[in-house]
Amino acid sequence: MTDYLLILIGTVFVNNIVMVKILGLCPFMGVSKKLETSLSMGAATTFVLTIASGSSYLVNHYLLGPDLAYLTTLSFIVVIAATVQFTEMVVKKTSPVLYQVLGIYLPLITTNCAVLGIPLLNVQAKHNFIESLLFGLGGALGFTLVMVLFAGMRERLEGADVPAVFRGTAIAMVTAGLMSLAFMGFSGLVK
Amino acid sequence: MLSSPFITRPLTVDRIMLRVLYALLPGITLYVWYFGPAILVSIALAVTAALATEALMLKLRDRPVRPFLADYSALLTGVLIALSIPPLAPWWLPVVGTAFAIAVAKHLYGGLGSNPFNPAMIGYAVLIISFPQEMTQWLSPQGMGHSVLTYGDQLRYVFSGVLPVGMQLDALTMSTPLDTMKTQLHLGMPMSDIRDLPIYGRLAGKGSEMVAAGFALGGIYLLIARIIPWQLPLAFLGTLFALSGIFNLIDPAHYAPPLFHWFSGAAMIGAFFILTDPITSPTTAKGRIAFGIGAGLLTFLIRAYGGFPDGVAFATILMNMCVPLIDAWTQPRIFGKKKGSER
Amino acid sequence: MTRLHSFHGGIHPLTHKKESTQSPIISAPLPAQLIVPFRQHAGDAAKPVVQVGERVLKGQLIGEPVGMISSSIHAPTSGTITAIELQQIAHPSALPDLCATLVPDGLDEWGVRQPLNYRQLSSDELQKHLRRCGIVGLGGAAFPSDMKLSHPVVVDTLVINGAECEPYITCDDMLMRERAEGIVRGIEILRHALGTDSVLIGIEDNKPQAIAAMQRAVDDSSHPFKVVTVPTLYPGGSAKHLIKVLTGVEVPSGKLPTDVGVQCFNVATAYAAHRAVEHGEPLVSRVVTVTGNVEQPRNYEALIGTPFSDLVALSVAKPDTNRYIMGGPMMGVELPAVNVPLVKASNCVIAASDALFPPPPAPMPCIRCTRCAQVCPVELQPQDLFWFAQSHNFGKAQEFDLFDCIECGACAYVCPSSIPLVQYYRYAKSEIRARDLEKRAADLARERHEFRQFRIEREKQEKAERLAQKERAAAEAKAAAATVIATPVDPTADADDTQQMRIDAALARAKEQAAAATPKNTEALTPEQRAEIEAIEARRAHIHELAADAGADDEPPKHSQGN
Amino acid sequence: MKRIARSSLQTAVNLVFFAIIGTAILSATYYLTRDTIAATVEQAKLKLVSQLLPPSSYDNDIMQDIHTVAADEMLGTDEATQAHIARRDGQPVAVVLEAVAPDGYSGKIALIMAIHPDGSLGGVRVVNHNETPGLGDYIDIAKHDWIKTFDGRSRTLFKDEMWKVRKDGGMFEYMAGATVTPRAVIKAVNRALQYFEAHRDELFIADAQPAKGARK
Amino acid sequence: MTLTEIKDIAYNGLWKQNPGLVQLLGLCPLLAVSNTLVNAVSLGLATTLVMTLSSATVAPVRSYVPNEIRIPVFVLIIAVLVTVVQYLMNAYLYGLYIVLGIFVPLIVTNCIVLARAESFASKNPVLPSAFDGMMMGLGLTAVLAVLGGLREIVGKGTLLSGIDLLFGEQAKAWVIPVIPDYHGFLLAILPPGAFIGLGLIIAAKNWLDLRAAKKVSSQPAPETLPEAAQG
Amino acid sequence: MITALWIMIALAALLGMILGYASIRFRVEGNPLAEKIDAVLPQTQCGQCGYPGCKPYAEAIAKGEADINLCPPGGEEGIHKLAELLGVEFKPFGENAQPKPKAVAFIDEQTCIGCTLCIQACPVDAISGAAKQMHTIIAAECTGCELCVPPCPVDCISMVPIEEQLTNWKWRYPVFKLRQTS
Ligand SMILES: Cc1cc2nc3c(=O)[nH]c(=O)nc-3n(C[C@H](O)[C@H](O)[C@H](O)COP(=O)(O)O)c2cc1C
Ligand SMILES: Cc1cc2nc3c(=O)[nH]c(=O)nc-3n(C[C@H](O)[C@H](O)[C@H](O)COP(=O)(O)O)c2cc1C
Ligand SMILES: Cc1cc2nc3c(=O)[nH]c(=O)nc-3n(C[C@H](O)[C@H](O)[C@H](O)COP(=O)(O)O)c2cc1C
Ligand SMILES: Cc1cc2nc3c(=O)[nH]c(=O)nc-3n(C[C@H](O)[C@H](O)[C@H](O)CO)c2cc1C
Ligand code: SF4
Ligand code: SF4
Ligand code: SF4
Ligand code: SF4
Ligand code: FES
Repeated sequence: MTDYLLILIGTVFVNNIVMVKILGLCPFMGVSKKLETSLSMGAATTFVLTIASGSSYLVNHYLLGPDLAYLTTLSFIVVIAATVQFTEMVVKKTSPVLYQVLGIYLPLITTNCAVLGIPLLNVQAKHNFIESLLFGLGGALGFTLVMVLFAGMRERLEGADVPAVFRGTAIAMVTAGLMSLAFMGFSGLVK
Repeated sequence: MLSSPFITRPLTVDRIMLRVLYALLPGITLYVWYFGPAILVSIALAVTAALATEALMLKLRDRPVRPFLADYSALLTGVLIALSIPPLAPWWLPVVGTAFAIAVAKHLYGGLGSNPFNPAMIGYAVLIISFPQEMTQWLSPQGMGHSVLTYGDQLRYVFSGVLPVGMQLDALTMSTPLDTMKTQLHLGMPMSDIRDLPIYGRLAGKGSEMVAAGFALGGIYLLIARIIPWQLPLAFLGTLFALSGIFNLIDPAHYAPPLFHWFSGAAMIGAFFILTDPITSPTTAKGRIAFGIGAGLLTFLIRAYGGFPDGVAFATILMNMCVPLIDAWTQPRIFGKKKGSER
Repeated sequence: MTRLHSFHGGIHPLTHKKESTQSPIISAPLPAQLIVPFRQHAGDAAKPVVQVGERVLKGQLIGEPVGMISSSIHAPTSGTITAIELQQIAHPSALPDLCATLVPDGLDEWGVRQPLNYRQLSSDELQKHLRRCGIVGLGGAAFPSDMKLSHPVVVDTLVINGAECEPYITCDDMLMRERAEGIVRGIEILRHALGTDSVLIGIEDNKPQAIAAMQRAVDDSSHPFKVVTVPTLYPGGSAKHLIKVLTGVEVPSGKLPTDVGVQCFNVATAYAAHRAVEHGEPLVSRVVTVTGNVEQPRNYEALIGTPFSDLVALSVAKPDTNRYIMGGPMMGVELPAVNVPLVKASNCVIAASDALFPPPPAPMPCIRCTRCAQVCPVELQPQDLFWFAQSHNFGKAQEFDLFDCIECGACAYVCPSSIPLVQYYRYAKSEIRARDLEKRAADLARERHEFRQFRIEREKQEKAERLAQKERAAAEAKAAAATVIATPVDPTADADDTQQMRIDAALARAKEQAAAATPKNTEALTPEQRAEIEAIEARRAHIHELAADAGADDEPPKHSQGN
Repeated sequence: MKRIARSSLQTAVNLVFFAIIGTAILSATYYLTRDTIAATVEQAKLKLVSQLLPPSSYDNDIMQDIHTVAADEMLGTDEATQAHIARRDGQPVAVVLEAVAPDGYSGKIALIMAIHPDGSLGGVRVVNHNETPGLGDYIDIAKHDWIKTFDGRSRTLFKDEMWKVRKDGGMFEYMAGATVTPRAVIKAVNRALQYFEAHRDELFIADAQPAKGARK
Repeated sequence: MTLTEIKDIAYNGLWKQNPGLVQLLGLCPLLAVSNTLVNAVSLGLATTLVMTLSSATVAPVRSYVPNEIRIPVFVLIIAVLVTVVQYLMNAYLYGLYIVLGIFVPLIVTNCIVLARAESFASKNPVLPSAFDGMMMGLGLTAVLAVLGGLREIVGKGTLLSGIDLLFGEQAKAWVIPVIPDYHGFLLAILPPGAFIGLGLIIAAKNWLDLRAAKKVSSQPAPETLPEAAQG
Repeated sequence: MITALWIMIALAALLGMILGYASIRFRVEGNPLAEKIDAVLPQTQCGQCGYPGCKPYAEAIAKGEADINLCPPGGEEGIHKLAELLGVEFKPFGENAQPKPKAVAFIDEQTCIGCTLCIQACPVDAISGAAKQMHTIIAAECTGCELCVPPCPVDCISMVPIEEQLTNWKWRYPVFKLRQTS
C-alpha cells in the first residue's frame, strides 16, 4: 500500500512528468492560457493516459512479450491514437457540452509525449499492471496539477507589465522554468 | 482630470519597505555578534548588485529609475538573499544570485508588484542548485572554530579566496545545524546524540538560534505595526510546530523537536519576512492561512525527507505557484452576498 | 436603545467639519444669472416646456419629466429665460448639457403654491406630487424620490440618513440643527407614503448638536421615531451600510433596500418633501456647504442654478486656491470650471489648494498589500479589481463583483502606492456598460440583417414563381403560334435555342426588376421612376468604372448587392 | 446496421493494410540491424570493462564467461546480476562484479568493479547515480578522478578502519561539503570485497550454459 | 515547386512558423536533450529525417485514408519511421542512442511531426511536403542547436562536449573550452535552464521581429498607434 | 516476423473496426463553432473582412480558412475575443485593415433624390424612405458599415463620426507619468 502511495507521490511531485521528466510540454504550453480549459484538458489527459498505460501494459505483456519488443512503440502508439480518436467521437456524440470544452484539445492528446512516454517508461521500469496504472494516473495527475497552476499564473500575468519582447510565450517559458526550479525542491523526497 | 478621492493617508510603499528593513536589524546585529562581520560584506555586495541590476533593468525597460530605486524593494531583496547564503561566500555568489533574482524573477515580469515568485527565494534556489558546494559552507559561530578570522581576513577571502596562512576553510566552516542533523541521521546517529554535538545550543544551532530569535523579534514588531498579516506566520509556524511535534512524539530518535525546527534554518525569517512578501502571497485571509499551512507542510516534508537540508525557500516558491488559485478559490463573501453563493 | 451593528472596513479621515459649522445657514443673495440644467437627477433629462424670452415665476415648471425615472425642473426664482442651450455643468467629463439660463428680475415672485394635507393623500398621490415638485434624493445620488416611495413589497422600516460621513460637508448637520422640526415633519410624510411603522434616524456621533436638535424635534412631534447615534466611520452614510448598522440587515448585492423591507432617505430630502407637501414649494433651493481654502467656510441656502463662483466669492477663496471640488473630498468631482451651476445633488463645494489637498505622489505599482481590502466596506478585493481593470480584463473584473463597488474611495485613500483606484473602477464600469450596449446593438443588427436576408429570399422566391407562371403562359402561346407558322428548321434545335433565348431574356428582366425591386417602404414604381433609376444606374456604373480605374484598393466590397 | 458493418470493415481493412506494410518494414529493419546492435551493446560493455582491466591482461571472451550472482545484501543488489570473468591462459585474472551503494545522498549508486583473485581492486566505476550535480557527483569518472583512488586497494593491505573518508579517520579523500556520497561508495566497495572474500571460489566458475537468452 | 514556394516554405519553417519558437511544438525533445550542442543537433537531425520521410509518405497516402483513422494511420507511419531510425541509431551510434534515451522513440509523439503531416502534407503534393517537413525539422534543429550551445556554454563553459559519441574517441580533442577555468552554472544544464533559455531565445526572436517591424513602419510613420497608457 | 505481422494485423483490424463503427455510430452534424464566432463579430455586415457579411467570415474562421484579424469594426478587442475563443495568439491588424472611429451614415436631405439605392445596400434596413422621397437614416440602427455610400449616385451620404456626449461619455483610463520626464 505504501509502495503504491509512494509511486503516486513520486510521479505527481518528485518526478513530475512535465517539470522534471520534461514530457507533454506542447499541451502544457498550448492549453494553459485559461484555467478552465486547462482543467478540462487535464481531465481528458488523465482519462486517456490511465487507459493507455493499462492497455499498453496488456499489449506488451500478453501480445508482444520479449521477442517482439521492437513492436512496442508501434503497437502502443496505434492503441493510443485509437483510444483518443474513439474517446473524441464518443464525447462528441454523447456530451456535446463536454465536447465544446474539450473539442479542440482531444486530438492533441495523441501527440502528447507523456501519453507515449509513460507506457514506455512503464516497460523500462518493469512495472506490473497496478503499478503501470498508478504510474499513468500519477503522471496524468502531475500533468494536470502543473498545468492548472501554470494556467492560474498565466491568467494573472496577463495583467502584468511584462516587457514587450517577453510578452506571451517567452515569459510563459521563463515561468515554466521557475516552476521546474521549484519542483527541484522535491528532489530526494522519494528515493 | 483626477478622480476622487482627493485625500490620501500618507503611508507609502517606501516607508513600508523601510520598516521591514528596520525589522531585520535585530537579527542582523545578532548575526554579526555571533558570526563576525563577514555577513555585512555579503549584504553590501548583494545590495549593490540588487540596486545596479534594478537600475539596469529599469533603463532597459524604459521606466523611471529613481522612484523605483527609492522604494527599497530591490534593496530588501538583496538583504534577504545575503542573509540566506553563507557569509563567507566568494563575492560572486551573492552577486549572481541577486542579479538573477532581480533581472529574471522580478523584471521580466514587469518589476515591482508583478512578480509571481519571491525574487529572493528564486535567487537562493538558483544558487543552491547551481553551486551546492559554495552554498553549504557556513561559518562556525565565533569561538567555535579553531581560529577566528579578522575583518580584513574575511574581506580578503571573499574577494580573492585566499585565507591567512595556516588556516583551512574546513576548520572555519561547518554545515548548518539542519544539514548536520540530516547527515548524522543518515549515518544512523540517534537524535539525542546529535543534539549533543558541539554545534548545537539550547534550542537549535549555537548562535543561529539567537539570530532566529532576533528575526522573530523584528517580525513581532512588523505584526504590531500591521505591516504584515498575522495569518501567514501563524499558520506557517503552527503547521511546522504541529507536524514536527507529532513526529517527534512518535519517533524522537529520528525527528527533531518542534522548537528545534522553529529556531533553525530559515523558519523564523521565512515566517515573518519571506512568506509575508505581499506581492507573492495570497491576498485573502483564508488564502493566507492555506498558504501558510502549505508552506509549513512542505518545509517539514523537505526537511524530514527531502534532498535539501532546509525547505523554506522551495516551500515558498512552490506555494507561490499556487497563489493565483488560492486567491481565486478563497474570495471572501462580499457585502450583501450569501456565503457560497455563485459569484 | 437600538443595538448597533457594524460593517467591515471603513476609514477615519480627518473630518474638518468644525470650520463650516461655526455660523448659521444664511441665504445666498440672488445671483445675476441662474443656469438650470435639465438633467439634475438620475434617469432621463427633463424636457424643456418654456420658450426663450418667456418670463417665469419662482417655482414654475420649466422642465417636464420624460419617462419612468425622471423628475421635474422648476424656475428657482422669477425672471426671464434668456437661453436654452448647451452649457458646461458640474460633470467630470467637462462636457456641456442642456440648460436654461434665467435672468432674475429681483422680485423672487412665487408662482402658484399648493399646500396639501398629506394625511388625506394616498401614497400614489403623494408620489405624483413629489414628482411634480421635482423632489430628488439630496444625499448625493439625486434619485427621484417618488420612485423610491413606490414599492411592490412591504417596507417596514424607514431609515433616515443623517450620517453625513464625508469630511468637510456639513449641510445636513446644519440643516438638522436649524430645521429639525421641518425634517421631522418631512419624515412623517415619507413614513406615511411608505406605510412603515418604524423610523430610524441615523446620525454620526460627531454631530452632537444635530442629534440633540433632532431628538428634541422628535420628542416635540410625539412621533415614535428613533434618533440613533452611530459611530463616525466613513462611509457609514452609504444607504446600505447605514441600514446594516441600524437594523443589522444586509441589502443583498444587486438588490434594492426595499427588497429587504427598508427604505432610506436623506434628511435634506425629508425636509424638501416637507416643503413640497406642506408649503407646496417645489425643490428650487438647497443648503450647500462652502468650505476648504476659503476665508469664511459656512453653509448657504442657495438657489438651484447659482453659479458656484458666486458662492465661493461670498466665502472669499484664498489666493492659492487652484481648483474646486463639488461634494466631499472622498467622492466629489473636480469642477471643470468654477462658474458651473449648483444642482440639486450639490451638497458642498470645497476650494482646494495644493497645500490643503497635496497632489498625491506618482502612483507606484500595486504591491498587493491588501490595505484596500481591509477598508473596503463592500468587502471587495480592490487590488484584484484594479489588476483586472488596468489590464482591461473586464470579464474578470465583473466576475470579481466590480459592480458592487460603491466608489467610496476608501481603498484609494489608504493605498500606499497612491493608485487612483476609483478611477480605474469607473473606467472599467463605463467600458463594460458601453460594451454591453455595443453587444446589444450587434445582436439587434444581426437580427435585422437576418430578417432582411430572409425577406430578400422570400421576395426572390415569390418573383421566381410569378415569373415561372408568366413563362409558362408565354411558352404555351408561343407553342401555339409555332405550330401555325410551321418552320422547316430542325424543331429540336430551334426549341433549345428559343428556350435559351427566352431564359436569358427572362433573367435579364428579372435582374432589372430586382435592381429596381421595391425595397422596404416603397410602393410599386411608376414607369417614370423606373426610367430615372435606369439613368441613375448608368451613371453609377460609370462611376464604378472610374473608381475601378482609379485603383484596386477602392474596389467595392465583394458582396455589394443589387446588381 | 449494414452500413455500420460495412464501414467498420472498410476502416479495419484500411488500417490493417497500413499495419501490414508498417510491420513488414519494421521487422525487416529489426532483423537487419539486430546483430549489429547486439555487437554494439557488447562493445560498449567491453569498453567499460576495459577501464577496469587492461584488455591485454586477459585473453578469453569475457562477455561469454559469465557467472550469475544471486541477489545479496552484501552487494546491495536486489536481483540476480552477472559477473564476468577474465582469464588469461585459462587462469582467472579478475572478476567484474556489479554492486550497489544503497545509501547515497539521493538514492542508490550503481557500481561496477574488477577484483583480482588476490582481493585487490582492478578499478571501480560508477555506472548510475543521482547525487547532487556539482557536489556529490565527483564520484563519476566524467567529473573527477576521485574514483581512481580505489585502484589497487585491497582489504589485505588496508584494515576495515582505513575504509573511511579522511574526516572519519580513513584513507580516502573527499570534497568538502559532500561526505555522504563517498562514505556510501567506500562502504559499498568494502562490502563487495568482503562478499568476494566469502565467495571467491565459486565466483570464478563460469556458468555451465552461458546462454544468450539469459540476458535481460 | 516554384522558387517562391520554396522560399516561402523555407522561411516558414526556419523563421516565421518556427516549430520551437512560434508554434511551440516539439518542445519536449527541444527542452530535454538540449543540454549540450551535440545532443541537441543529433536529435534535431534525427527528427528532421523522420519529418522529411513522414511528410513525403503522408502526402501520397492521404487520399486513401478515411477520416476516422486518419490520425492512427499517420501516427503508424511516423512510428514505423521512428523505430527504423531508432534501430539504426542503436546499431551505429550507440553512445548517442543511450544519451538521447527515451527521446528517440518519442519522436513519434513529437507534436511537430504529426502537426506537419496533418496541416501541410495532407494537403500538398509529395515534393513540397517533404521539403516542408525538412525545413520544419531544420528549424527545430536550429533552435535546438542554439539552445544546446547556449546551455552548454553557460552551464559547463565548453562547446561540443560529447562529440566523441558521434565521431569516436579521437573526436574528444574537438571539444572547445569556451570559458577556461569555468565554475559551471549548473542551472543552465538542468531543466529550469532549458525553459528559461528557450524563453530568452523566443524573446530574442521577438526583439528581432519587432525591430524589423519598426524599421518597416518607421518610413510611413503612422499616427494611428494608440498612445500607450501607463507603461 | 510472421507473429509480428499477425499481431499487428489483429490489433489494426480490431481498432479499425471499432473506429469505423464509432465513426458512423457517433456521427455529429453542424458546426457550433461558427455560431460562437459569429456571436463575437460586431454584425456590422460591412464586408471589410473580405467576406459577404459577418456570418460567412465566422464560417471561414471556423474552417480555418481566415485569419482572426480581418474585422476592423470589431477592433483589437474583437481580435482578443476571437483569440481567446479559439485559443490562439492575439494578432494585430494588418496594414490594410485598421479600424476607423465609429460613425453613422448621414444623408444630406437637400441633395437626396430618393433613388432607393442606398436602401438596397443597407444590410440592416437602417434607411427609411421611399422612391423619389427624401431618405433618412435611423441613426440608432445604423452600424456604420459604409455600404450605402458608394451606391449613392449623387454622393449625398457621408459618414459622421459619433461624437462624445454626456450620455455616451466614458471614464478614461487613468494616465499618469510613470515614464521619465526626459
Ligand atoms: C435603476 C434604479 C432603480 C431603482 N429603483 C428603485 C426602486 O424601485 N425603489 C427604491 O426604493 N429605490 C430604487 N432605486 C434607488 C436606490 O435604492 C438608491 O436609493 C439610489 O440609487 C440612491 O442610492 P445611494 O445609495 O446613492 O447609494 C433605484 C435605483 C436605480 C439606480
Ligand atoms: C460612499 C457613500 C457615502 C454616502 N454618504 C452619505 C451621507 O453621508 N449622507 C447621505 O445622506 N447619503 C449618503 N450617501 C447616499 C446614500 O447611499 C443614499 O443614496 C441616500 O441616503 C439616499 O437618500 P436620498 O435618496 O434621500 O438621497 C452615500 C452614498 C455612498 C455610496
Ligand atoms: C542541496 C544539497 C545537496 C547536497 N548533495 C550532496 C550529495 O550529493 N552528496 C553529499 O555527500 N552531500 C551532499 N550534500 C551535503 C550534505 O548535506 C552534508 O552537508 C555533507 O555531506 C556533510 O558533509 P560534512 O561532513 O563535510 O559536513 C548536499 C547538501 C545540500 C544543501
Ligand atoms: C513584508 C514584506 C516582505 C518582503 N519579503 C520579500 C522577500 O521575501 N523577498 C523579496 O525578494 N522581496 C521581499 N519584499 C520586497 C518586495 O515586496 C519584493 O521585492 C517584491 O516581490 C518585488 O516585486 C518584501 C516586502 C515586504 C513589505
Ligand atoms: S471604492 Fe469600491 S473597492 Fe474601493 S473601498 Fe469603496 S467600495 Fe471598496
Ligand atoms: S492598497 Fe494599493 S498597493 Fe495595497 S493592495 Fe490595495 S491597491 Fe494594491
Ligand atoms: S468586417 Fe464587417 S462584415 Fe466582416 S465580420 Fe467585421 S463587421 Fe462583419
Ligand atoms: S445606413 Fe449605411 S452605414 Fe448605416 S448601416 Fe445602413 S448601409 Fe451601413
Ligand atoms: S513534443 Fe509536444 S508534447 Fe512532447
